[in-house]
Amino acid sequence: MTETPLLGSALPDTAGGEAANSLLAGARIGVVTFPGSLDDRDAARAVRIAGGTAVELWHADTGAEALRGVDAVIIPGGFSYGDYLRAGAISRFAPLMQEIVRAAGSASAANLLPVLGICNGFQILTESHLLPGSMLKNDHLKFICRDQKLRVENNSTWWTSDYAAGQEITVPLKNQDGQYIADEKTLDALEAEGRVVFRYVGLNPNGSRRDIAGISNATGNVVGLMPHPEHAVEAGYGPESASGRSSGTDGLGFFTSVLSKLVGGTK
Amino acid sequence: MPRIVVDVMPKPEILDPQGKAIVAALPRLGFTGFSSVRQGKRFELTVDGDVTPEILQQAREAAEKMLSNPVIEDVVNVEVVAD
Amino acid sequence: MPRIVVDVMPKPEILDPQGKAIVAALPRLGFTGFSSVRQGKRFELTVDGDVTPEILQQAREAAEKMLSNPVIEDVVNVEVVAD
Amino acid sequence: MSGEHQTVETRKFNIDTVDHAARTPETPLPWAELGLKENEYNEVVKILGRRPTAAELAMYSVMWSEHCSYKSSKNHLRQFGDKVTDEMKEHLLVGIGENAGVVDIGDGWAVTFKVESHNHPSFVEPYQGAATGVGGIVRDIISMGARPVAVMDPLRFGAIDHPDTARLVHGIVSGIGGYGNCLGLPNIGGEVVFDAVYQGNPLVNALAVGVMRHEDIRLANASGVGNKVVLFGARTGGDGIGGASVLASESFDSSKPSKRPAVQVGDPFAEKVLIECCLELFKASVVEGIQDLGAAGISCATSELASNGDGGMNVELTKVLLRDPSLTPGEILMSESQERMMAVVTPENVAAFEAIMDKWAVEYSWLGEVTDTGRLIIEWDGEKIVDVDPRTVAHEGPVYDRPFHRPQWLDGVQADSFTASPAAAHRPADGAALAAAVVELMASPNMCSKDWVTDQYDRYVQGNTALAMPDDAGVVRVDESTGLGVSISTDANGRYSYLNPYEGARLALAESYRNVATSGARPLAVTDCLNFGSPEDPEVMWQFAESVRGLSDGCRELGVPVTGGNVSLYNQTGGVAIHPTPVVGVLGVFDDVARRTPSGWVEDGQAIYLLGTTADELDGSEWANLRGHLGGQPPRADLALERQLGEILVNASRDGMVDSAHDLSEGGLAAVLVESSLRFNVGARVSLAAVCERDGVDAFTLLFSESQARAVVAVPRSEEIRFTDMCTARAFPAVRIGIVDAESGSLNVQGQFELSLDELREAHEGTLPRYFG
Ligand SMILES: Nc1ncnc2c1ncn2[C@@H]1O[C@H](COP(=O)(O)OP(=O)(O)O)[C@@H](O)[C@H]1O
Ligand SMILES: [Mg+2]
Repeated sequence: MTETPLLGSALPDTAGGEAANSLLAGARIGVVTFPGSLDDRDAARAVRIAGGTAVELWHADTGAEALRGVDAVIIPGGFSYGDYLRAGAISRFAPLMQEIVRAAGSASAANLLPVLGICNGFQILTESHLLPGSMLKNDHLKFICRDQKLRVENNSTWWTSDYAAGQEITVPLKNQDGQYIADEKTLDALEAEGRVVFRYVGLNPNGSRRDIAGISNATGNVVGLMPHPEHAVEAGYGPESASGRSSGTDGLGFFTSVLSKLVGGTK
Repeated sequence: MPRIVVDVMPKPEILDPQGKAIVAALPRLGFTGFSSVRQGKRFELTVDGDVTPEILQQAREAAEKMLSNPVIEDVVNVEVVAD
Repeated sequence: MPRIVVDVMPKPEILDPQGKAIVAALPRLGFTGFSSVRQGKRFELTVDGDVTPEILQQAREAAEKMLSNPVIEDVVNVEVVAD
Repeated sequence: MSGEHQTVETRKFNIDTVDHAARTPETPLPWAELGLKENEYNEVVKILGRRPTAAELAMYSVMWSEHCSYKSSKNHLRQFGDKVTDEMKEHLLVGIGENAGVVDIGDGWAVTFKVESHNHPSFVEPYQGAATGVGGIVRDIISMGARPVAVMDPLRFGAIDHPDTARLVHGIVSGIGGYGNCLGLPNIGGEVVFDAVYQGNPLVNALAVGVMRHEDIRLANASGVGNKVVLFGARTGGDGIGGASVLASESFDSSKPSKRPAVQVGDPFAEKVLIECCLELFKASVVEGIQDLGAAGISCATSELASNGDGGMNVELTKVLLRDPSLTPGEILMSESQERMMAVVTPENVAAFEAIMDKWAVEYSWLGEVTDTGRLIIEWDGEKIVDVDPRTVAHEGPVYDRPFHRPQWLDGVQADSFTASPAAAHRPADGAALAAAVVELMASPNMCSKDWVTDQYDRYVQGNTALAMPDDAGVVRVDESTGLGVSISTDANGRYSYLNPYEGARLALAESYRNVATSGARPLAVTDCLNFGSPEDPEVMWQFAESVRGLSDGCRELGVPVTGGNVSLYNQTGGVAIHPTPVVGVLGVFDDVARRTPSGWVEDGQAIYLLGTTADELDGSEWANLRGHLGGQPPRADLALERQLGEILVNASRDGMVDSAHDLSEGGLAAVLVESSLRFNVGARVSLAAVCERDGVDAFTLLFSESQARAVVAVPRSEEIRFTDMCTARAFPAVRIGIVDAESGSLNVQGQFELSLDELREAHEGTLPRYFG
C-alpha cells in the first residue's frame, strides 16, 4: 500500500501541530484488503492525510493477531471476489471478518472496535449482520458515478464527530448495488434510535429507502455508507467544488473524527 | 454427474428492480400477457460422487447461508437433478 | 395466480465467473462435496388470467428473445407453476 | 494449485504427431477453413519441409492472420520508425514492437500506454466484447511491468435512432464500465460518435495506461537456457475458437461435431487479482520475461517469447489447466481464454513464484523450459506435435504489398463544398436563427453531453484523477510526492478522413495533441488504432496508406513518436467500409498536475481570449453533418501552428496565466462557448465582431467553422498583459472576445443572442437519456 510517497500531513504545521501530529500518528487504522478490493490504497491515503497511521490487513489472516493491534478498521470499496453472487456475500466468510465481527460487535461494551464500511465495505457489514438491512441493484440498474450531496444526520458516532449535525457534505458516489433496503420495522427503529447517519440530499441516486446513504450500529462504533469519503480528502483529486479543480475535501472529517476520538482517549 | 439445483428468489414484498425493468419492456416486444416479472437466481451445484443425504444437507445449508440473503431473498427450491 | 418459470443458464462451454467464485468459496464454509457451480437466472412471470397455449408460447419466445442472450446462455426450462 | 497432477487418460485424440505428418504427406488439411491462403499454406510446407501437423496448422493459421501478423499493414507501418528523428527518440524507452511502448517522464518514472480495438466481438456480443477489450489492453500494460492506472474508450456507433443502436450502446458501455470499474481503473476519457457508417460495425477501441519505475520495465522474451515456462491465471477453455472447430478432430478423418464458443467471456475479478499478483512478482524480481495471452493465446505467447529470446522452448501441452477437458491440442493452442499470462522463471525463483501465486490463489502450471535449439517444440503427453522455428510463426509471416489506388469518386466528393451546396441554403443569419442553431448543434448526438455514458464509469478510484470527463484530456498523477503526472486524449474524425485520409490522420493527431496541450501538459508520445475496411479493396488500402503517411508525417512535424498501437481491418458490412477512422492517442507530461487547466469558466470577470484564426472551413463539420452534407476538403492542418499554440497553452498553464482553457474542434467556437459555460455553470458575455472583422468571416462561420489550431482561454485580470505579451512575442493571433460572467446564468453573444444556461443544459444533457433511458 505504500508504493508511492504520499503527500504530507494535512494538519497545520504549527508548534502544537507537531505534537498533535505525532499523537495522531500513534493511532493505527487498519485497512482491509480482499481479493478484488479497489479503494484500499485510497482509504490508507485518507488515513495518512488525516494524520494517522494506516496498517494493511489481509483478508485471509486468522486469529486475534490478524487485526495487528489496530485501533480501528476500515473496510474499503471494491468488488470483493467479483461481487458476482451478491455484493459482500463471499467476503463475509473471510477469516479476518470473523475477527472484525468479534471485536466490533460482541466484545465488552467499553472496548468496541470502531469499524467503517465504505461501499463494498458497507455491503460486507450488512452481510455480516454488523449492520441491518441489505443492498439491491440501483433502481435504474446502472453503475453510477457522481458527486453526491449528503446530510450528516448523526454526528455522535465514532466516524462523524468532527461534523456538525445536519451539515451537508459532498463526496463521490460510485456503485452498481447501492439501493439500501430493510423492512419497515427495521427502518423505523433505525430512525428512532438515530442510527440513520447519512441521507442523500437533492437526488436519491439509487432508490434507497428513506434516502438512506449510511447507518450505524446501536453503539455507534460501526458505520457503513455507500458514498466514498476517502475520495474527498485531497484538494485536486476530489469532487468538484465552487472553485472547480476537484477541490472538495468534505470526506476528511470521517478520518479526523475517529483519530481525535482515539487520541482523545475515549475509546 | 448428478447436480443439485438451488433456486433463490427476491422476497415477494421487495420491489425487484430487474423484474420491474423486464415487465416494462415485455409489451414493447408484443408480449402482453404478463402482469409482473421477478428475477431470481438459479444455481447448479455439481456433485462429485453420489448425492448422499449429507451432501443434500450441505446444499441446503449453503443455500441458506451463502447463496441467499434472508433479508431480501428466499430459497424457494433445492432439488436433485439427474443427468 | 399462475406463474410461468423460465430458467436460463450460461452455456456449458462458456466461462461462468459467478460460479467460479462460489465454488472457490464453498470449502471455506466446510462445504466440500461440490466440484463445480454454475449460476444462472430464474424468472417468474405472473400471468393475468389463465395460462393459455398462446401465453405459454409468448413466454417461450420472451425467454429466447429477451430473458436470455443466445450467444452465451441457454433457456433450460420453461414451465407453468400453479400456486 | 499446480497442474502437475492433471491426468491425460480422459483425453483421447487421434494425435497428429510430427512423425505422423512426415509419414502422411498426402493428408488433406483444412487450411482454407482456418483462413490461410493457398500460397500461405504452401509457404508453411516449404518452411517445415513437410506438411504441418494439426497443431502446427493451428499455430500458423492464427499467427499469420491479419490480426496477428499485420501482413497487409506492415509495409506501411514502417514509416513510423523510418521517420523518427532524434528529438522524437529523446523520451522513448521502448518503441514499437513490444506489447506497448514506454516513455520516460522524468524522475525515474516511465509510462506505458496503448490503444487497441475490439470491434467485431463487440458487435456480436456487446457486453462481453467490450469488457474483454478492456481486459486485453490492460494485460498488455501489465506485461510491460507497469501498474495500470487508467483506461479510456473511444467508441463509434451507428445512427442514434437505428433500432439496433440501443442494444450496442447499452451492452458496450456497461461492458466497458463493468470490466474497468471492477478492475479499479479510473476511466478518464474517450469518445462517443454516432454515424450510420458504423451501423453494422461499431468501433470499440480501448486505451490503457500504466506507470512503473525505469528498472521495472519487463519485456516479452524467453532467455536463459533451462529457465522454466509457466502459464498462470484463468484456465483454458474453448473461448474464441468458434471458427476453428474444424480442428475438433485432429486427424481430420472423423467429423466429431464441436461447439466452441466464438465469444470470450471476461472475469474482471480474475484480472484484478492477476494485476496484483503480477506486480508482486515484479517487485520480488522473480520473472525474467512475461507475456500476456490475447489473440492466438498460447500459440502467440510461446512463439513470441521464444522468438524474442534465446530462440528455443520445449512445452508439454497436457500440463495446461483446462476448463473444458474436451479441447484438442490445436484448440488449446488457439484458445483465446481471457485473464491468462505466461512467464519465464529461473529454477531458483520457482518457489518464490509459487508462493506469490498461492497468496493470491491464482492457478498456474509449469509447461516447459527455455532451450537454445532455435526450435519451439510442443509435446502432447510426450509425443511431438509441434516442431517449428518460432520466428517463422511469430515474426516471419507473409507480408503483402497490397495494391491501392485513389478512389475515382473522391474528386466529385472533394469538389462538393458545403458552403456552395444546397444544404447550406438556409444558413442561419440573424441572432434568433444563430441561437436556435447553437441549441440544435449542442443537442445533436455527436455534440451532446456524454454524461449518460461517463456517469457509468468510475473516475475516482486510485485517488489520482486530476481531470476527466468532460475536460479536453484525462489527467492522472503519477508521483504523489511531486505531482508528476500525465495527460491523455484520444481523437479521430472519420468524416475528415473520408474526405482526405492523409489530412484526416494529421487532423486526428492535431486534435489529440491540442487537447493534451490545452490541459497544460507537454505532449510526448503517440499511440494509434487504425480502423479501416478491407485491405483487399484497393480504395480502402489507399485510405489506409494515406492515413499512415499522414500520421507519420504529422508525428515528425510535431516531434512526437508513435510508440505502439493496433490495426483493425475488415471493418465493413457487406461491401461497404466504414469511414477510415485512425484513432490517435497523445500522451503528455506535467511536472505537477496541480497546474492542469480545466475546460470551464470559474472566476467572474476573467478575460476570455480566442487564440488562432478562423476561415470558412465547414466541410466535414458537425454543422454540415447535421444538414446531411459530407463533401469538400477537411480543415487545413497546420502542425507548425499547432505546435506554437501548444507551447502557449503549456506555458500559460505552468506560469499560472490561464484558469481555464478549451480547444476548438468539432462544433467550433459554438461548442466551446457552451461547454465552457456549462462546465461549472458559469456564463459569459462575448462579442464576435472583432474576430469576424479581422478574419473576414460572418458570425455563423465564426461560430460553426472547424478551423484548427484554435483555443479559448480565460485569463485572470492580473495576468492579461503577461499573457498577451507572450502571444505577441510569438506572433500568435489572440483576441479578447469577452468576459466571464458568474451572475447572469447565461451565455450572451452580444448583438446576436442570449441563451440561459438552464436552456442550454437541458438541450445538451437531454439527448442520450432520451434515446437510452
Ligand atoms: N466513451 C467515453 N468514455 C469516457 N469519456 C468519454 C467518452 N466519450 C466522451 N468522453 C469524454 O467526454 C468529453 C467530451 O468529449 P469530446 O467532445 O469528444 O472531447 P474533445 O472534443 O475535447 O476530444 C471528453 O472529456 C471525453 O474524454
Ligand atoms: Mg477538446
